Amino acid sequence: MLNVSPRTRAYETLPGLNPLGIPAVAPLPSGESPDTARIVERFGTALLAAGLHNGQQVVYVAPGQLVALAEFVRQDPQLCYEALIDVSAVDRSELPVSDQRFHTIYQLRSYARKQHLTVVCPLADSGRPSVPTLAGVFAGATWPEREVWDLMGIRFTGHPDPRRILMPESWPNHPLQKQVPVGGEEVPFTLTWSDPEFESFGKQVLAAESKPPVLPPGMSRENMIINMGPHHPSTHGVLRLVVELDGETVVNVDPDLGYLHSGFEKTGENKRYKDFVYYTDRMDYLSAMSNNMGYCLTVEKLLGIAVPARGQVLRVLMAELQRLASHLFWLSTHVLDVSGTGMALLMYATRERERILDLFEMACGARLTVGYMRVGGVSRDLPPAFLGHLDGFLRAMAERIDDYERMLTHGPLWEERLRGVGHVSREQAINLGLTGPMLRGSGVDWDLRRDAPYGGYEQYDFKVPVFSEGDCYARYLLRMEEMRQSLRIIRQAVDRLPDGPFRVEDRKITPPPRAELDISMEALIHHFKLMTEGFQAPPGMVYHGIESSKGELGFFVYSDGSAKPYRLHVRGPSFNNLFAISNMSKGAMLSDIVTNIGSIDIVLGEVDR
Amino acid sequence: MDWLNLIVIPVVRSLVLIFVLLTGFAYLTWYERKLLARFHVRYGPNRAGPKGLLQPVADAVKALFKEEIIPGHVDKVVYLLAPALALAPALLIWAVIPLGKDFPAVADVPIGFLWILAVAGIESYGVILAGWSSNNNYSLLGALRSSAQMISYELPLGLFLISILLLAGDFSLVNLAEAPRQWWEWIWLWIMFPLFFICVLAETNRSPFDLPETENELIAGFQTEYGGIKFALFFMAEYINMITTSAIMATLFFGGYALPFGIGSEILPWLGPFILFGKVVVLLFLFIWVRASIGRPRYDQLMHFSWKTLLPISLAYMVITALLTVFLKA
Amino acid sequence: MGLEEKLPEGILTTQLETLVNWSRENSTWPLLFGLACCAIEMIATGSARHDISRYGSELFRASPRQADLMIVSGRVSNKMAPVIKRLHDQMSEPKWVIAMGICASAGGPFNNYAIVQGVDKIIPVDVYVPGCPPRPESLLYALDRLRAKQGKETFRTYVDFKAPPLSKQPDEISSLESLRRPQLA
Amino acid sequence: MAIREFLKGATEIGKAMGVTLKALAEQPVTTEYPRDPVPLYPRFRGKHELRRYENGMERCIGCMLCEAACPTGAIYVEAAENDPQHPTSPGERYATVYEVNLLRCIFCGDCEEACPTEAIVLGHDFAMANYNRRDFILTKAELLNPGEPNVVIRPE
Repeated sequence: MLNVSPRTRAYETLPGLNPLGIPAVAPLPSGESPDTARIVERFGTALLAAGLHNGQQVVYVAPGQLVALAEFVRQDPQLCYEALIDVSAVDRSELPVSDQRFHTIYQLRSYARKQHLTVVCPLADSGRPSVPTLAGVFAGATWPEREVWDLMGIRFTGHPDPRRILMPESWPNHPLQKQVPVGGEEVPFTLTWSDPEFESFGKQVLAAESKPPVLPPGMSRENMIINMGPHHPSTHGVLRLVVELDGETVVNVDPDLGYLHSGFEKTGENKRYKDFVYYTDRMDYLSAMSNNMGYCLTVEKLLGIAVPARGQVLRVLMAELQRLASHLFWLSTHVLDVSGTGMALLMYATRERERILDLFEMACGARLTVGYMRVGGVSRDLPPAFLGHLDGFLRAMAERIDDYERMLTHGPLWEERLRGVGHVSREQAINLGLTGPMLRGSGVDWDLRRDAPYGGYEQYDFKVPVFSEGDCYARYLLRMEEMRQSLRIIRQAVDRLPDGPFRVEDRKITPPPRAELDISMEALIHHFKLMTEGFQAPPGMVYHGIESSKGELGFFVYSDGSAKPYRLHVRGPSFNNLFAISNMSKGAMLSDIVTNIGSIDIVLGEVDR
Repeated sequence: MDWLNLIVIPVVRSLVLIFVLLTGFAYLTWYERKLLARFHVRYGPNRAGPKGLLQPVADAVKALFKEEIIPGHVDKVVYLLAPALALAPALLIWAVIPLGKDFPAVADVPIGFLWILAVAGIESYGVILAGWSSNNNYSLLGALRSSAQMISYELPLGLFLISILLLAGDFSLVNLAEAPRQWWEWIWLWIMFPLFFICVLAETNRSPFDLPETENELIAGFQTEYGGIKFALFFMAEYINMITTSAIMATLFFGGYALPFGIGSEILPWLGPFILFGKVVVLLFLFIWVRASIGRPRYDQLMHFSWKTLLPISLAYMVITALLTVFLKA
Repeated sequence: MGLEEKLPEGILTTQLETLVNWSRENSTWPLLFGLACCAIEMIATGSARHDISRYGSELFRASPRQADLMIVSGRVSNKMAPVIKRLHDQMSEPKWVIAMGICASAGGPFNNYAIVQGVDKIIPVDVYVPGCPPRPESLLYALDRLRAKQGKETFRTYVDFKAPPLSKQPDEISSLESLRRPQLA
Repeated sequence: MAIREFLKGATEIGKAMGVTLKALAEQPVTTEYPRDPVPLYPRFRGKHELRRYENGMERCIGCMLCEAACPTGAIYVEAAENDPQHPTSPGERYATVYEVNLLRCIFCGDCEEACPTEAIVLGHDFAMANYNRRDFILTKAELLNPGEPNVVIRPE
């Protein structure tokens, strides 16, 4: 097979990078933004570097100062970074640097001041890389740090729960380390069928492996222990919850993830930038458009390109349709969980969702995994009949939402099941790093579409619903209102849809139109280059979050200048939101766990990635 | 010819009744699937036979020819006994339900009413034993829920029945169905019908009170470890219970086999069973309609509703009925 | 198996076979079991628009003891593989498996360390469905193919099955079938 | 008070039952799939097809761009020089082997986007289920002769 994109890294041709490796940040001690200046003022030369990088505030800090820094930025009234959004790590062993193999990277958020801060912590080289845990400062760090330990092999000293989280306990390595191979097998074609290696495909039947279950820490066999999942109708996929029950009252819940771990991040490191768009579809498979958009915006930020107006509006239009579809699916599964299989609303909501999927099929040629957006715009313009169909749908939809509300909102059984269940207070929500409806349902007025606008969202007029009750009923009302607001945004997008190109005209990033191929040699060369090598991104790192239907969907790309991301990390909203399940469910009834899972609105593809 | 009246005729009647009931069960599943499908704006089964009419046959034959698994960790005797124990009471109740003027019940015992209450009480044993013998946490939880639920709802149900008894003044269902009633009696009865229906839903484990077998929480509740024909028996018990309770409700509230205002019952007495059948079908529609429209309560809320709302109401209802009976009827 | 082991051979058996196969075709209850993207399309197949209930298959059973058909809908991770194997073991015969989507069939785009490259490495698969994810109609078509297969099965010889001529002739399903169905003496 | 709430609950339940009753009167939205044709939109991406020119020449020139563009490595192409007397394709080269592994393909459409001669297209056939893993490798013969004659799809 043709070796598509050889692993030549751009640093081989780019001399004189900052010795710290990538990215280069401003030297001490000035700092560049008020926030980094404030941090430099406090920590001085104890910091390694601080400044702006790709428009983001970045602070480099040694492991010894990490906890102090975290506490400082959290408590300092001028900074007030109250939430830890994400933790990730980079293995730099394939970069031309000799020291500090691992960096851990923290994304912090200030809701009050609408600021974002990236903290990078280079670890000392040793056989067992370790860094102090931030779980004591931000409770939301617990799971992301477990994930880093599991996939990258970095120990967090003092971590309250240092188990693996995604891979099986017995897994031999930490898969995201660079020396670990991607794995998988050769794709068979007819000439390889006779190969004895391929002969065995599809004929290996293993014996069932049955191991005695391991009791999670903090549970006792005095009470009844039940295993919900990984095969359970209402865990929305393959989540496993070990539940300790006293009668029907929940004493303890321990989620066990990883049953759908598909190695997205490792795969992303071995695919060209354009190829990974299709993988993002399959991550949160209920909102493929939002995922596409988040990923493309991140790469565009790295490349420093701006999408033409029509492309932007098309993206917003599709993303909001997707939010609607995702919320409709949430509604139907939530109703299914709470009310049982016979409930007709389940079918009504999926019926309307089918119409959205039809619209997607019209525009993109696929129903679910659309792959519509591209770095630099969208893949195709709208087909002629699209807007007419959309209009019909929008008209019908507004009435349908009223119908749903008529069946549920004031229904005594529905209210009883949801009111006061799964309560999350404002402080908890921030501290646990929850995002999206989980955050807004607890009274934090934060929506990335409004507060950190991307993709042209600042031009739309919409309301961000906020409820302060923090229970499942508040989140239900919130999502219903979000559906209405999405309808509003879609109408505005249709009204303002400008003419013009739908993707950037830069031939280095988007392929030339087909008509040019026959007449222009240059276009043909660009086409060939793009299809074989893809495009190179400048070295550096970038984090970008968007408001997907489930919360903040963040992509972190660490580029070494080649055509593939050196490290790609995804901050799945469901992953962080699901962390709240044990807090929400303790002391509640067994049925409430089901309600809570539905109310968090998880998608396992995104939780496990 | 005593033995003929005592043994042969009841046996024949029972056999006919059981046959009718089993067919009724089979077509109730078809009815439910089709009707639910229409509530869901889809078609429902239509591959097996015209309009899917042979669907129940396919289900039955398939279940019959499934491999019978008895899991290693169960209590075998009880595990096998439980489905039978669940099904038997559902059939037994029919012994006392009057079908028509010329088609009296298998046994028109003077204490038909008590028979129903007594036999319905056995029902929960099948469920409890199934849950316990399965040796599975989900089954156990399902069984516990089921027993608590049945006991809680039997109380208001019993009190409502007593009120009806007070109005009718007779234990025999035949007399009950035929007893002439005044207009205010009917209205008073029908006021109570929705509450009675709620109790019946809980008693038959039907949605929205299907907590013992909630798929979304307990996999399949007490039936989790049952497959093949054993599972079919539980299925059968549930659906025959639906038919049974519908027939009882039709008898108690809607005049059983008689047409309203006494039309036609003298002219066409053989219509009785068909009229009853029609009423049962309408009531079954109600079951399915409720299933399509209303969500489930939580388990503790179900209990609260029974003890804190239904029980006081049924007590008050009984007292008022007693007073009404004394002052208006006497 | 159930009753059929005890039946004598003859015309009656053939008739009975036809009846039993017909009933199995029309009453295949799937296991309520979703993995990834394909699970969403599987749910869509059950929804009003596509309506799997027309085949009598809308009774998705959550308990493997009551299910006849396992639709492996999505990628199977290494952590999930033993669970799927176990669920398949818990289903009672006769049981069928549809590998829905390319991840379940062959690993699909996830050619990496985490995903089992085809669920047929763990359990025998009757019908593979390409598509990522397959349209609901694609799954319905697979169900049709499965029905064709069910209709050809016999009590005695599950082994000699040849697919009916639909779009192309499959190879003789030999080794896979013999692994699953014990040959009767 | 309690009674009022009770009645309010009852009316809400009544409303919910009204919605379902309204639906009972509606016509089902189901598409009877095998009997009725499935509504497909022109851009739908299904089974692959290789196209020819009107004179019967193959469009594929064996450039392997599709193989390079495929995100999952599901396409395999081997090219050879055309015989000048009996050319298979109008170009210098043609594909001797052209195979698609359907069980690795994610139907993303990158191959048709990459193809400079619009030789490979994703058709509308979605009924691809089969019994054996080996049947999912589409060879060149199958790709060139799909069930229905080559349709011109999507020269966008």
